[in-house]
Amino acid sequence: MPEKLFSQGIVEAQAHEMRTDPTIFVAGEDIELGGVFATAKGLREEFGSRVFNTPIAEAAMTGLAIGAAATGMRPIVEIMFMDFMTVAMDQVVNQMAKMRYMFGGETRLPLVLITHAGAGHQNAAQHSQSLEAWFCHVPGLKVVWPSDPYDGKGLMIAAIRDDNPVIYITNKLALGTRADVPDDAYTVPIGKAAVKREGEDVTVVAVGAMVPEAIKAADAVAERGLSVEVVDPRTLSPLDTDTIVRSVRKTGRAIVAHEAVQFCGYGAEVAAQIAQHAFDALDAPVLRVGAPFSPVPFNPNLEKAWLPGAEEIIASIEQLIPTGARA
Amino acid sequence: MPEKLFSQGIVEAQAHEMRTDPTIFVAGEDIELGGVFATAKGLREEFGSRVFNTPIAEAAMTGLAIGAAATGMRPIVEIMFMDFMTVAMDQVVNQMAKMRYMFGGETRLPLVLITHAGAGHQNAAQHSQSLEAWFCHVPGLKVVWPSDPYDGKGLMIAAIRDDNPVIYITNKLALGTRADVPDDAYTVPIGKAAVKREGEDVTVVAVGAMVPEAIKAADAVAERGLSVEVVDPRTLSPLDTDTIVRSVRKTGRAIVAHEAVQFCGYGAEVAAQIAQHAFDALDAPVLRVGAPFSPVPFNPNLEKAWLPGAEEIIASIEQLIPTGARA
Amino acid sequence: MCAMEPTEAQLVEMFRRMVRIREFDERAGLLLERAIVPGAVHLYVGEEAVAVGVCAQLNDDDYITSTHRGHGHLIAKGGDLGKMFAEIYGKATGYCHGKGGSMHMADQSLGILGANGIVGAGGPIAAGAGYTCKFRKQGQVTVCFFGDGAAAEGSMHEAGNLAAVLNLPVIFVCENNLYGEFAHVDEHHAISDIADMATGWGMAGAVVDGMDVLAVFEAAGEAIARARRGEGPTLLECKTYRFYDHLGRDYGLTKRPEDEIAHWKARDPIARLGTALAERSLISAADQDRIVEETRAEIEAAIAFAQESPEPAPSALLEDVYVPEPAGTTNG
Amino acid sequence: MCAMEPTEAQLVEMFRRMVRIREFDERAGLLLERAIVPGAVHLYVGEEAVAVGVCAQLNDDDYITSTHRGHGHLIAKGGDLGKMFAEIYGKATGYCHGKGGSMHMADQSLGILGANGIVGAGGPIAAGAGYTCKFRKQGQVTVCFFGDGAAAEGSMHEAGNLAAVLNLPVIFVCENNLYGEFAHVDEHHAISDIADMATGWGMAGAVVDGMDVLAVFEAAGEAIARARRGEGPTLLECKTYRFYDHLGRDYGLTKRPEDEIAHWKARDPIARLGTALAERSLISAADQDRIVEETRAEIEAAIAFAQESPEPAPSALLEDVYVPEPAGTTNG
Ligand SMILES: Cc1ncc(C[n+]2csc(CCOP(=O)(O)OP(=O)(O)O)c2C)c(N)n1
Ligand SMILES: Cc1ncc(C[n+]2csc(CCOP(=O)(O)OP(=O)(O)O)c2C)c(N)n1
Ligand SMILES: [Mg+2]
Ligand SMILES: [Mg+2]
Repeated sequence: MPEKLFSQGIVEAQAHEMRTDPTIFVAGEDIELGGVFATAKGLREEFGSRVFNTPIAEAAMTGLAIGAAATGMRPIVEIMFMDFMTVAMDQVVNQMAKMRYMFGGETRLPLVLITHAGAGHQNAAQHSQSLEAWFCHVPGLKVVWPSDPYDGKGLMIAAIRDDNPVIYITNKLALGTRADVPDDAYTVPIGKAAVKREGEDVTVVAVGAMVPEAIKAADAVAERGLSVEVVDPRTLSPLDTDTIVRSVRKTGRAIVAHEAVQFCGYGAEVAAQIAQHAFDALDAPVLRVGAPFSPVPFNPNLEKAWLPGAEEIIASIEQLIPTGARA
Repeated sequence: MPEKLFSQGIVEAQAHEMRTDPTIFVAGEDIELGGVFATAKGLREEFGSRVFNTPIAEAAMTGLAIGAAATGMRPIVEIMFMDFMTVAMDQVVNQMAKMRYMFGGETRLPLVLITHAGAGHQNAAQHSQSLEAWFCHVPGLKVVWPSDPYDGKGLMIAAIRDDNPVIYITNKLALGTRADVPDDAYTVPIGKAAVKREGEDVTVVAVGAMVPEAIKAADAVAERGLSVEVVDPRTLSPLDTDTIVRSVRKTGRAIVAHEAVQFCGYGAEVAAQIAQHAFDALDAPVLRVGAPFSPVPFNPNLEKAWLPGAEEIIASIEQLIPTGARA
Repeated sequence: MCAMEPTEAQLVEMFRRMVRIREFDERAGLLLERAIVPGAVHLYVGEEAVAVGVCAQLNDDDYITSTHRGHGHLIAKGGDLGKMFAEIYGKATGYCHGKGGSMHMADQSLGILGANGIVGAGGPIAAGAGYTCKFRKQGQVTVCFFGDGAAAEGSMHEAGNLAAVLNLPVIFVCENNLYGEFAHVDEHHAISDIADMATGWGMAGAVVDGMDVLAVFEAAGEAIARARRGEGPTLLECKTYRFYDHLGRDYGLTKRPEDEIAHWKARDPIARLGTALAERSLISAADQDRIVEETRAEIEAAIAFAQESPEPAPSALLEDVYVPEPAGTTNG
Repeated sequence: MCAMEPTEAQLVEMFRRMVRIREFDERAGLLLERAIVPGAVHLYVGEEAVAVGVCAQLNDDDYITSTHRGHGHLIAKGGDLGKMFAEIYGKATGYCHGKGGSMHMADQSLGILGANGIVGAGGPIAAGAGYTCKFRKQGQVTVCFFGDGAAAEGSMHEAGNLAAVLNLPVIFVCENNLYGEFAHVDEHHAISDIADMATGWGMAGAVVDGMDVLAVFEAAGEAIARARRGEGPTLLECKTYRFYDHLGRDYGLTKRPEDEIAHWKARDPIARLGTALAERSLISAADQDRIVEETRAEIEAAIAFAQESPEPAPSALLEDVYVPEPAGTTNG
């Protein structure tokens, strides 16, 4: 399997679907150049006017997707930074998510809104947020967040083929990572979590960029003889609770990790579900790893301190299973 | 103490503060008529041009509050239905919440954004939402939601006096309820939960309109000899975790109830915190009562089925302590 | 339908549809007042010429987006009265199977993409439907109805600008009824003609007498024809007036000046067309009365249908959130 | 400062400030290119006449809102170069104590309400500051700088409309530099003059040569004087050009036409004012060179200050989220 950039897999997914379905179009700010995160690189060259720039108007861009989808197209629209979703919230939440239900099931909106989240590039408070929890709180939306290039391509194809509006989130820094990605089309099913690493002692449920961090943490504590299971929900909504609960029932301990601010973050939902559905199997409280309660600072050291990662996950593992406490 | 409408207490709070602080103004759609929920009734008559209508432009209205607050005013702006906050999300989340931090602590934004939430009036999917969880996920905002007229007045005065942006949420249906409210000015402190009813067997943490429902539930199960403690956070952010955890440590059982959709709702955070911080004291899993995963339907029967309330809280209590299971 | 001069048949049909809207909303207002139907109902009475004049130029496969004050748009585009009343009653046979109510009716088969409870939100969606029209190259167009108050929302500006840049076949029809909720349009805008926003959006703009269905028909016809030819969007402002209050017949929150109401009622669009039709000997006064009677019968039948219709099944609560239905309940 | 004709002192000061912006951003661009400073830096080089011409008409107690391309606005309004570079370096001595960076500088003491990373978001905030100005009745005004691309955002429309309705002393200054990110203004708008949006907002609109600081000074002076007199807002479009790429000096994503760049560089606002000043014998070429040299020294001193300044303390991470500081950490 050829090694590819995460972003390249996303491009391939769109190109593959566009070749067979003429109703797909791709729109966004500077998308003709491939988008500033390169997730549409080369599409303009191959697909011409089906890939087009829009004015800087996130509400209208989202409405463009909605209205086009409601009338038979399958739009893919990019909202560059996830922070800019704020400009489009009415369209996403009151229109896109509700039209089908509100109109009695007569409307369908097969569209993908792709957006890029996360800190770590010193772009400060308004270009670094991870706001996935908001969208998961809204019935009618599906929310996916692939953590590696393979899932990135497969989930994009699944999202395009899905007849519902799908919010497709990437982590900006992850887009520059590489891994083996097949050339042909394949799907990663929406609604299925993946066990990214098997283990026995503690389950780490990790979202997006925290998946590789959790794996790093697992490697690190493996030296202590601890075996960590890493579960990646991949689809945040609807959540595959079964896979998570099954894992925690096996390990008896759980940590939920995401980059977003911890308070009222997605991890709260996962933790609450684990604490409820695996209550009798838990040997320790469910811990959460997430960002502290502040906007993202610009200064690189502060930003690094803000960003959760392997270190914080390891600390949580230590808290659950102190060194020496284990036979 | 005279009995007053919930909305009247909110009016009095504003009037009281406006009499001594000329920098306070009140703006909103049709606010000169008192606002469609009457929370500004009579203010125009007393305060003239300090109470003024705006065009229908929630982003600009929110920016009006931000820019005015940053330059020395203490604005109160109404975003009529909480669903319309979606139109103003960038201003609320990227501007209002972050300016102080992002600018190194040199800005202060003493403003109140008042908005009205909740279903039950057959206004369907776009006029019925409770979106408090979103705002609690955003550092830099304070979020309050009083559940009775006394707290309503006291929290409004506290919100106006607070030097931070405060999102003040009411439940639309509650605004028409009455209770004793003092004529003079008093504050209910931001950041302090209230035990609205003491009990020994199970703690119900209830938000907004679910507080009276929890009390109803408590009354109902009292006949079975069960004693329910009802805790009202009042301030959703920052959350008074101590009061909640203390209660649950006493009762050993907890239910978290709110009207919002359960998945990724505010209750997830509360449940996760209880499950973590009262882990050893819990006799049963923490249960949540919230709306099911759908938009709010129009049909009154469906809407009633959608709405959580005393019935669901009672069912959860029964689940935690089945009839007959108790000595 | 796209000639500038309406045919006789069109004239008669326009008269009939205006009457249908009038009678429908008179009854809907009463039903709300008597608390027979739940929720909120915004009446289109007085504004009939706008929806009817515009929609008379549309085909079934053209699209419209509608507003909270949307009954008139639906009826003008051919909506089914029974399904409408059933929806207002919240019944299973309603347009949205009881889940939308008065403010959220849609009929995909007629290109009615849906009424909207969020002021200004239809603009972006109309741009999207306009994109589909452009893509298909079959001369379809999209009409976006919106209010004078809505013109202050950023979403309308974004949509107008986007439609102009992408040269989409979208007609933005502003129903300037002098009020946004209870505030006069002068409290919403510093301009006297919303049509002037066209200058900033980069499209043609025009003001038309929204109480004169023939004027609306003509102006809409031109704009729609241009759009069909690929010559881009238009902003058409129709000056009109709602005879009743913002919500229902009399919400009681405030009163508009009596002379203002009288001034506009004197220009009642139905009476006006009726007079013209009688003068041209197209429909006599007696025939007009007959149309009103027939319409009333239609309305009563529709209401009866609504009343007799079943409530939605309890299982409907969790249906149609997604497609296809997920196996179990999603996310609890 | 609000006469139409600039005084000699004003002319010299405008020249100096334009040079200061130029030299500042030339160095900032290099620092970014060499990865000496983190984050994103948007250069104002080429557009100096806009900020300087406008701000020369402002007092310290007037307000401005700024954009992601904000260094020029800060310097024009009197910003401190040391605090600016320190902020770009992320140091504790910077304007935001290292928490904002290039895109988020503010100076409340100079009425600089803050640069903004969200395109179009400054509009509503400027309206709010304008409300304060109106409330105080002391002739203060607020200037909102925004880009041609930003003019497509709904927030700008809402703000313009609101400012007109409330008759606020706000001057909306559109810096039309022909591009929004990498796309030409024609891909953002169907109109050739953003100033035409004033028609829809309901305020005066004017186009001015943004490469001519004297023209900007004059047009801004008129608009500001009107605002100070309580005659409401204005939209002023300044036609200008950025000599470098959207982000940094050369982002490498796309190239603008060479002849376009040459055309605009030939109208370099600093050279242009320099020539005029030399012709009027106000500042000789030699003295101009001296000003540039002095400015460079200032810049180097500011950079040295930034470099030598300390990093923020780790404790800063959780400070200044709220006021006053909460006792412990809020919400974990
Ligand atoms: C975003 C948003 N803000 C406010 C409202 C409340 N609201 C409902 S109708 C209305 C007035 C709309 O005025 P206009 O657009 O002129 O339409 P009209 O009612 O006159 O037909 C308002 C403010 C809303 N539904 N949505
Ligand atoms: C709401 C929002 N959408 C998109 C962006 C990404 N972005 C940053 S600058 C820019 C271009 C802005 O163009 P313009 O307003 O003309 O300002 P200029 O950069 O030319 O000074 C864009 C699209 C953003 N920061 N905010
Ligand atoms: Mg109106
Ligand atoms: Mg530009």
